[in-house]
Amino acid sequence: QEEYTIGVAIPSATHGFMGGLNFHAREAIARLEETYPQLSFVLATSGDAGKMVNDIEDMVATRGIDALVVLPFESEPLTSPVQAVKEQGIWVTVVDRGLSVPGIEDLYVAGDNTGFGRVAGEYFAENLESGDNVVVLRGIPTTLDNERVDAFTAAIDGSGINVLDMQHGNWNRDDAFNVMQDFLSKYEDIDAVWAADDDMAIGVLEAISQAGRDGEMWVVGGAGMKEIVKRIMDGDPMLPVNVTYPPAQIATAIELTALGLVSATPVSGRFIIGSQRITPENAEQFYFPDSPF
Amino acid sequence: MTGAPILAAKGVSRLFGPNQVLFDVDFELRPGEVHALIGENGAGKSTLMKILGGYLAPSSGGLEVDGTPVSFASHREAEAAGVVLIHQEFNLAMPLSVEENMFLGREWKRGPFLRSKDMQAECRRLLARLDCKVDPRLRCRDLSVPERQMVEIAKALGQDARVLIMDEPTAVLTARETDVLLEQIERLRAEGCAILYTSHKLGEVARIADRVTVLRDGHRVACREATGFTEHAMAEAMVGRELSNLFPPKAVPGDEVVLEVRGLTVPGHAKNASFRLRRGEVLGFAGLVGAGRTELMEGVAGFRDASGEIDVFGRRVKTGDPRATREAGLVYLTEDRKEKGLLLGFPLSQNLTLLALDDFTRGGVRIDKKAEVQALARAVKEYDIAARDLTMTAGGLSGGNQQKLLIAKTLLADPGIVIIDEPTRGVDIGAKSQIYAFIAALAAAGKSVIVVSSELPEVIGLADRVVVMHRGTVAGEVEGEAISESAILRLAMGLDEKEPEPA
Amino acid sequence: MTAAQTDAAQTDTGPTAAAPRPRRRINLHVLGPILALAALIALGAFLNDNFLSAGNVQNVLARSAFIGIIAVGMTFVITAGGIDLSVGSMAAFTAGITILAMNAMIEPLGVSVFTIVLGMLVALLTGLAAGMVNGALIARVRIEPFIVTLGAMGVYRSLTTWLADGGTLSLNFELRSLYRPVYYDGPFGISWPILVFALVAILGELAMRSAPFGRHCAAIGANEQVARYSAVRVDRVRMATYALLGLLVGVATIMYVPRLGSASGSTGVLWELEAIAAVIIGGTVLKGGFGRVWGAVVGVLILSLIDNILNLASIVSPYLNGAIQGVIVILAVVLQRERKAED
Amino acid sequence: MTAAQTDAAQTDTGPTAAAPRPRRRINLHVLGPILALAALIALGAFLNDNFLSAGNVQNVLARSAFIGIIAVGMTFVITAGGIDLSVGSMAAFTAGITILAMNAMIEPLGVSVFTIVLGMLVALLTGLAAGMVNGALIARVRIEPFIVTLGAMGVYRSLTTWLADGGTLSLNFELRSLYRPVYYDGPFGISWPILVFALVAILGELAMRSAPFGRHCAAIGANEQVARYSAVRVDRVRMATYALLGLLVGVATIMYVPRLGSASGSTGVLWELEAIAAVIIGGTVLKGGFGRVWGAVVGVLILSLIDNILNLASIVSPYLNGAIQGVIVILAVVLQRERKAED
Ligand SMILES: Nc1ncnc2c1ncn2[C@@H]1O[C@H](COP(=O)(O)OP(=O)(O)OP(=O)(O)O)[C@@H](O)[C@H]1O
Ligand SMILES: Nc1ncnc2c1ncn2[C@@H]1O[C@H](COP(=O)(O)OP(=O)(O)OP(=O)(O)O)[C@@H](O)[C@H]1O
Ligand SMILES: [Mg+2]
Ligand SMILES: [Mg+2]
Repeated sequence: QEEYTIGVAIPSATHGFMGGLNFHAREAIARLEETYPQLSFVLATSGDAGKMVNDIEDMVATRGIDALVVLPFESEPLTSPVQAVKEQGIWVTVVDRGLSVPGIEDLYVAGDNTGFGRVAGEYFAENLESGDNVVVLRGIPTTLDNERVDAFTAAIDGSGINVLDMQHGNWNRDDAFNVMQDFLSKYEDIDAVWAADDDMAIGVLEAISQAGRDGEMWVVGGAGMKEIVKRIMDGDPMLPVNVTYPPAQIATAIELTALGLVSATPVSGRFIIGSQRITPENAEQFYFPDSPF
Repeated sequence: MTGAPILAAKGVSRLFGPNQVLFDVDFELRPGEVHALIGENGAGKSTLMKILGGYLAPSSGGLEVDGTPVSFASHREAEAAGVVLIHQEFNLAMPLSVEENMFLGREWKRGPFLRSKDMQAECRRLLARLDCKVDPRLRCRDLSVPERQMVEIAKALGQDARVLIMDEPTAVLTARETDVLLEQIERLRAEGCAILYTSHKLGEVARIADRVTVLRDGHRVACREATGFTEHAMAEAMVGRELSNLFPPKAVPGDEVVLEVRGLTVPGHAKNASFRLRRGEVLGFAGLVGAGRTELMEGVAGFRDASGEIDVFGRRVKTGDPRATREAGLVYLTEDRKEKGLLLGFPLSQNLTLLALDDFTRGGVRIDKKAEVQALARAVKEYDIAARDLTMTAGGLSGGNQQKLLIAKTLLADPGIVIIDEPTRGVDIGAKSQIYAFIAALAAAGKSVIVVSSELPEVIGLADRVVVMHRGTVAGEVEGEAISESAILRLAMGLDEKEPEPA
Repeated sequence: MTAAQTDAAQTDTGPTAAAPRPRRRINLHVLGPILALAALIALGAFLNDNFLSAGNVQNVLARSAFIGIIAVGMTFVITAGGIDLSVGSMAAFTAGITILAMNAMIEPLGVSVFTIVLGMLVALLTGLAAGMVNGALIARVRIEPFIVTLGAMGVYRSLTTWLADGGTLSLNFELRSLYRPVYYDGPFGISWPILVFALVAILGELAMRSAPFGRHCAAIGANEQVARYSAVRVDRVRMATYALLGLLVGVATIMYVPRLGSASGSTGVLWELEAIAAVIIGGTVLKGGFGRVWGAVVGVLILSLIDNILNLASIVSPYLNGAIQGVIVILAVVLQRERKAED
Repeated sequence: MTAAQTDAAQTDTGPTAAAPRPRRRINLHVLGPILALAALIALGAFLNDNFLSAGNVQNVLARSAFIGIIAVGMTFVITAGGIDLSVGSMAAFTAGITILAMNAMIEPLGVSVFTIVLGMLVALLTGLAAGMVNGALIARVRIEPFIVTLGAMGVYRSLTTWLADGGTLSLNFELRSLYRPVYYDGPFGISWPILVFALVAILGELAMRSAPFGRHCAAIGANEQVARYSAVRVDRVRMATYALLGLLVGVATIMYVPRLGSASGSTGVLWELEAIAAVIIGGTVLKGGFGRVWGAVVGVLILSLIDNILNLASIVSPYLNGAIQGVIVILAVVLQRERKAED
């Protein structure tokens, strides 16, 4: 039986979503190593694009990987290095953030950033009146944050909803808490908040409750953190819905890649996992109490 | 010996903040003369020298070089005019090597690169002239205080100066090195170099100077030919009053042994040293530079790793623990004022109380600042520290006054045993006799004092008993009437070796 | 010149005669940070009416408390010639351990004030222990503080991530409701973090100015040799600065945990830089030898206010916030720049 | 006690025997970083057969080049008693400007080597200018270097984000293909970054050891007053250290851009810490006065190797990588810890 090594390169767990992603990656690896003794894995987590390229180089040079599963830290800088990997005949699976040159990867598994912003925006457009005020907490300035915000803005376009302010909460609870505190000082009238990420939503909720303005506005986060999903299940009026952006996509990608190596199943292609709206009705199916996210 | 002055000051005054330290001073220096500048601590000698050397600007008045008025914008211009100053306080970058320091800012280059070999050779040559065998590659930090002074002098000698200004170059030197230096000065004089020189060792001044200028409180009070100017007359001119006997009568020590050191070895510096100190005794420690007296005493006081036995007031003290040693009642006054003695950037009061801070602490947490200020006021009076402004920093004091502050600081801890390393380094003759009086008074009050000094007269004049060290070992001891310069020197040079030195 | 000379002539009576007349000029060094703070407050009030509202002031002060408390400790470390890069990750680690400990104590002790008090104790002890490890490596093993604390920063940060399994450690929900008032409430309508911060700052200022500890720190930072020769227990004092800082990180954590009830690998990121920046903005000398606790407090407030003002006044692209922050930080220090060396 | 005395007896001949004996012991200070590096190499070779393969060695060396080149410049800054926290964001900014400039030059000049050479010039000039701004603020306006460069760090980082409009600045794809060999290829099968790094390191070592510049830096770091009195042009030299560092950031950027072909707000994050850590691991004194360029090179290699080894032996949870790194960094410095002050 032939032995294979699969390299997995993902960003390190710097915020909730990436924590979840790390968790699912390690779960999947453990599961697959159990099932397929001929498979071994190299998992590298990196804090920036340069480090990720280093990690990939190391995997190729010293571990002789047969397949690479990569969630590019950023698309642009990873494009050439991944292309170089591909040119050495190594299977490439790209997750979540596409490379800037199409057609390099054998398999593409991704969430849908545009959808993520659009689904949220549609909910705002449906549930707010013209003239209502919203504030937005953005993530770390990145291309994908831009995509989400652009899609959100496009979705509420024409609805007459007023975006009072947008600031970066950096997908971080503490930063979001501070920014929301200041929004609350600054604006008398806020009807809804788009927090774009559940870590930030936690900070936002806390700031709202501190200001005693719980009844005035609702909050939409994103990515389906378990605590938030639980509160949606429980019908919390401040958290009417959420939008999925499943960290488990990495598990799907790793599994498909493994399958492609050990069996003859053709697995190449594109798998886009659309963003869905989580509502109190369907929340049950998005609730994973064991995940760290 | 006549001829136009090569460098002159005309009506120079200088203020520091509101304090005027020089008043309308005229001064001139002729080629081929050694001109001595003497005065009490804080009289303004260093200040005048810094003005002549371009390091300070006069507040009013001006300088002339070869009869033409100049104003040095910086010492760089002064150096370009051939005026070189050796500072009273060391002007060496301690982490740098001797060679790097000597050529700092005027390195020899070949293309873009340094000629290290040549510079080292030159360095050795300059040091050899001073009979100093320091390896140019050593870092200045690793040199002893006298060695550093030699490096400073060598650095200045290497600059081909027309005017060489030396601010107390011999304060940290022993007699032998002083001789070497004075020879060099004579050589330079013969070459036509003008030399301005200060020292509190008036014997030296009488020996070498052609002319003497006396400063008192910033005023020039005398300027005359040196011939016929006796040491005694100089001292009187400086102090402005009659000087009594320099050394006070010696006290009679008791019998109780308060400090007993047995077989103390300070690795690399002193080996197997044993001595004892009695209550009320002044014990002298003599030896040539590098004999290891300082290191031995630092070992006794706990500042260096040492092995051996130290009993302070009958109690065994752990070696290498300065705090425990101090609590047992022994304090050490360092010879290295700038690096180990004072925090130059700190106010006088904080320097004064640092060692005895516990005594100024109420309830274990609050420093009684009023008491500190009072203590400072007392110390300034008692030790005659010339500080015009009690809130100034220690760095603003003149060298001799820093030394007095250091003594005040050490004695404030009210120790039973004091080890004083070079007690009168840079101190004027009036203050010297004061310090000697303190030492005698301490002994009379039942305290015990060890005086480590490179000035033999000092050791002889103060001590009841003198331990002489030679190359890290105790070479012998002389006591009472037997104490004499020649006896000490014989031991110090290893001529009376008790045991043959191992190869 | 004549005026000066007359003046000098008066002091002519003798070098020692003059009484201890304190020569105090208006000192920009001292006023610098306060002026900067005042300017920022004026700017904030000008830009937004709510800036001086009780709510906003409380918010800013309370959120300054964490870094403020840490900055007070950092002042001693820096004054004694050290540095500590690990405080941010140490805070994350301490918060993680505290949360785990509290959650574990629910089983035997129930959701009670007692659990919370024990949890606080855990926070203090963890912080203290972490600080002492840093201190021991620096003062006893004599490793460069920059390296020790850089290493510790990596260690604590990744231990926290590992404890949280890459995610977030959350305090039990009921316990959190009980604990919450420690961040949000307090006596006389002033929240606890503000009070604790004020207390720590006052004690710190006293310790720096009027206690032997502060004096010893400054002496060590100015010249370690001199301090040693003045019978200061250099190693012990140095060790104590790091231990104190660790303890204060524990105190900060006690206030931090009830705020959001969680800790993760990204808790406290860059707190070390903010704390060090605050200390230096406040006039403490980075190379040691001089420290000013109140300056650090002002520094922290300046940094918090910059953020607050940028949020309250949406003047520019949020992308440029960092640039504006940077410029203001530099400006805040311009006033107290080093005097010309010739002085 | 007896043992100690025996020991002492043996050194009997020691302390005094030889006269001008240069007191040089086998110096762990000097060997420390090299020993640590050797240990890491041995560990790597033991863990993985491919570790010493040409490919891996090339990879590690080439990627060390960016921080390595910067660390050489940082050595001078730190030796002269300064610090620069802005290098990482300065690299991001320089890369951004370079990419924008190159893209803009395609229109008039086409996808040609000329465009690339001009782009390189832009990188060098941008780096130099940024370094000179830092230097001017520090040496002429006399603001604390920590604050200046912390401020600059914020400014450059957010300017880069702003230039990239929150996203990524990308080099034109064709231009990138042309430029790519500058990172990946080179003469004799050695890639350019390695050669440039080696050249910079050698020149740096020469400048530190054998040119007046290095001595002047050390003198300024040791005692600014002394340096000033010794006719060293303190301000000019200090300024030059920052300008040199800026220029070297430019050089590093020239190698960096062809590697990733893009720049964003997160480019070069934490490079400053890595560069400073490398410098200090290499034995340079953080407070200034003593610098060792080759030490910084060894330090950079140590840091790169730690990453490399962690990748090639997946021993532990990746969450703990940071902890292992931290511990190794501390260990690498233990050998060259400060001597007991008594020494
Ligand atoms: N930088 C300064 N700031 C304030 N006062 C100063 C400064 N430098 C010197 N002084 C004061 O000027 C006076 C003269 O000092 P100077 O150093 O010239 O004395 P000196 O004659 O060299 O004394 P010594 O023999 O002790 O070296 C002293 O009172 C001293 O306190
Ligand atoms: N024979 C020797 N050869 C080389 N170096 C020596 C020798 N003896 C001592 N030294 C070194 O010379 C330095 C001189 O020490 P130091 O001058 O402080 O001793 P000392 O007896 O206290 O002299 P002084 O108090 O006059 O300066 C020490 O660092 C010591 O290690
Ligand atoms: Mg003087
Ligand atoms: Mg001595």
